[in-house]
Amino acid sequence: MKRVKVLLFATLRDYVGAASVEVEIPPQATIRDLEEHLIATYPRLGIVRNSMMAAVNHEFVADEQIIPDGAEVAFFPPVSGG
Amino acid sequence: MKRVKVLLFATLRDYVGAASVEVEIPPQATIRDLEEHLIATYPRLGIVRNSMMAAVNHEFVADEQIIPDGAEVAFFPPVSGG
Amino acid sequence: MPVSTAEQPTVFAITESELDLNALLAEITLPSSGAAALFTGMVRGVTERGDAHQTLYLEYEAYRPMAEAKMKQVAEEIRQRWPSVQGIAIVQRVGRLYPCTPTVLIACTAAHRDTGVFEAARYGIDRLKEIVPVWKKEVGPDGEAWVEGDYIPRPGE
Amino acid sequence: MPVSTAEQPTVFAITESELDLNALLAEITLPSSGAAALFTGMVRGVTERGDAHQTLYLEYEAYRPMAEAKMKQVAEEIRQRWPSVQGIAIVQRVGRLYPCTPTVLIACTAAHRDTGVFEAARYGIDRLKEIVPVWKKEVGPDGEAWVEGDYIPRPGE
Repeated sequence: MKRVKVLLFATLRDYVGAASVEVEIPPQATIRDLEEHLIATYPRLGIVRNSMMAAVNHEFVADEQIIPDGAEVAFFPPVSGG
Repeated sequence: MKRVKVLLFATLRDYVGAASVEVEIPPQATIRDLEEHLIATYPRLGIVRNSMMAAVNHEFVADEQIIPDGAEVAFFPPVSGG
Repeated sequence: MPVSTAEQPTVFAITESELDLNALLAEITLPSSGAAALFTGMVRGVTERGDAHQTLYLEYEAYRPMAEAKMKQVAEEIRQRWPSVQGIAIVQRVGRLYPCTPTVLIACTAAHRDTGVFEAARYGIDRLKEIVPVWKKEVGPDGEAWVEGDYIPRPGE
Repeated sequence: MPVSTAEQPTVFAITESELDLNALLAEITLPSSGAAALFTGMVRGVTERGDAHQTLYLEYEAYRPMAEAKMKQVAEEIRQRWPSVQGIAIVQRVGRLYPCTPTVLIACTAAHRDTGVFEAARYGIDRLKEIVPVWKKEVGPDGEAWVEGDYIPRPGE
């Protein structure tokens, strides 16, 4: 298992109740695995399951992306700036 | 004859050597008459004869326009602001 | 600086002062405005297109009352073409202006950005360069010359 | 506020401070620049399109390092599409912002106005709203709600 810090923004932060959480995941875990783990731990995240976006090291990534060691991982809803 | 004050801008002012001149014109004189009168008096204006523009009371006018009494008349080259 | 009703603010002016984009934008922003497109022209110290040359400064002059009347007309033309435009500012600075200095501002506000603000601002500067009586003399290392316009407005335009 | 070489200035920033259009324009004006197109978004206190409503204020937040990286990317995309663009500024203000306040600025300079500055600024705001991680919560008389985006970037976009 490895430890990864996950940043959360906007609705996702509200649903989790924290701007970041630390989770333990298997070494080969993907973004989808991490997402499922978070939804299992914070069930309200299920509400936005279909619109959760993930970034690794400031890049948008696919669900199948394996999370690299020491990566900065973030989950957030579609952006609404401007 | 009536007296009309003519405002001049940019190249036209340079060619006449004054920002405005007063001229005597017949009561039914048109813009073209006034233009010819000015060119006769200030021959350098002939250089820009084909690009002289006229305004009466802040509106672009045709050469055939008769100059109304008490009008504000201006001659200038095509505009180049911005 | 003439300003119309608060409902649909129109600011148009010939000025010798520095253009203050922040203040002008505030003047044309309504509570229902969500988007603004602004155009500014600046004095080029270096011109590469066409006859490449350097410019020390430009000297602008205006036929002020007619220029303001024609700016008002440009604003009216914008409102006819883009009815969703809310506020309009059209300001031409005159006097001696050095490279990098903003010389002219056209700004339009609207509720949303997809209702013509960009096109309206573009139209505004194009029209200003056609019908607003302002002229500039260019002063460069080798002397000075009036910049020639090329648009001939129709009577009444 | 990261700034690239003086040759082709690129300013991009997330800031809590008031947007200063005058200063930002000056930062992206080169001696060869003659035209600038700027877009700003403002907080609407009154919205009529769609679900008509009032807004007391917006609360913006950003994923700051990624937002700045994506702003840089938007600037690069602009330069690829409009090579004549000289300077680019992309600034998003965050925090609590009240009606009529400018929230975002996209500005592009070029030698001449007919070389894509308007299109480049329009592209810039469109892309910012697609890929720059910023979110806003709207607070109105009847409560608050996050504003929902609708664009899903592709991996690596």
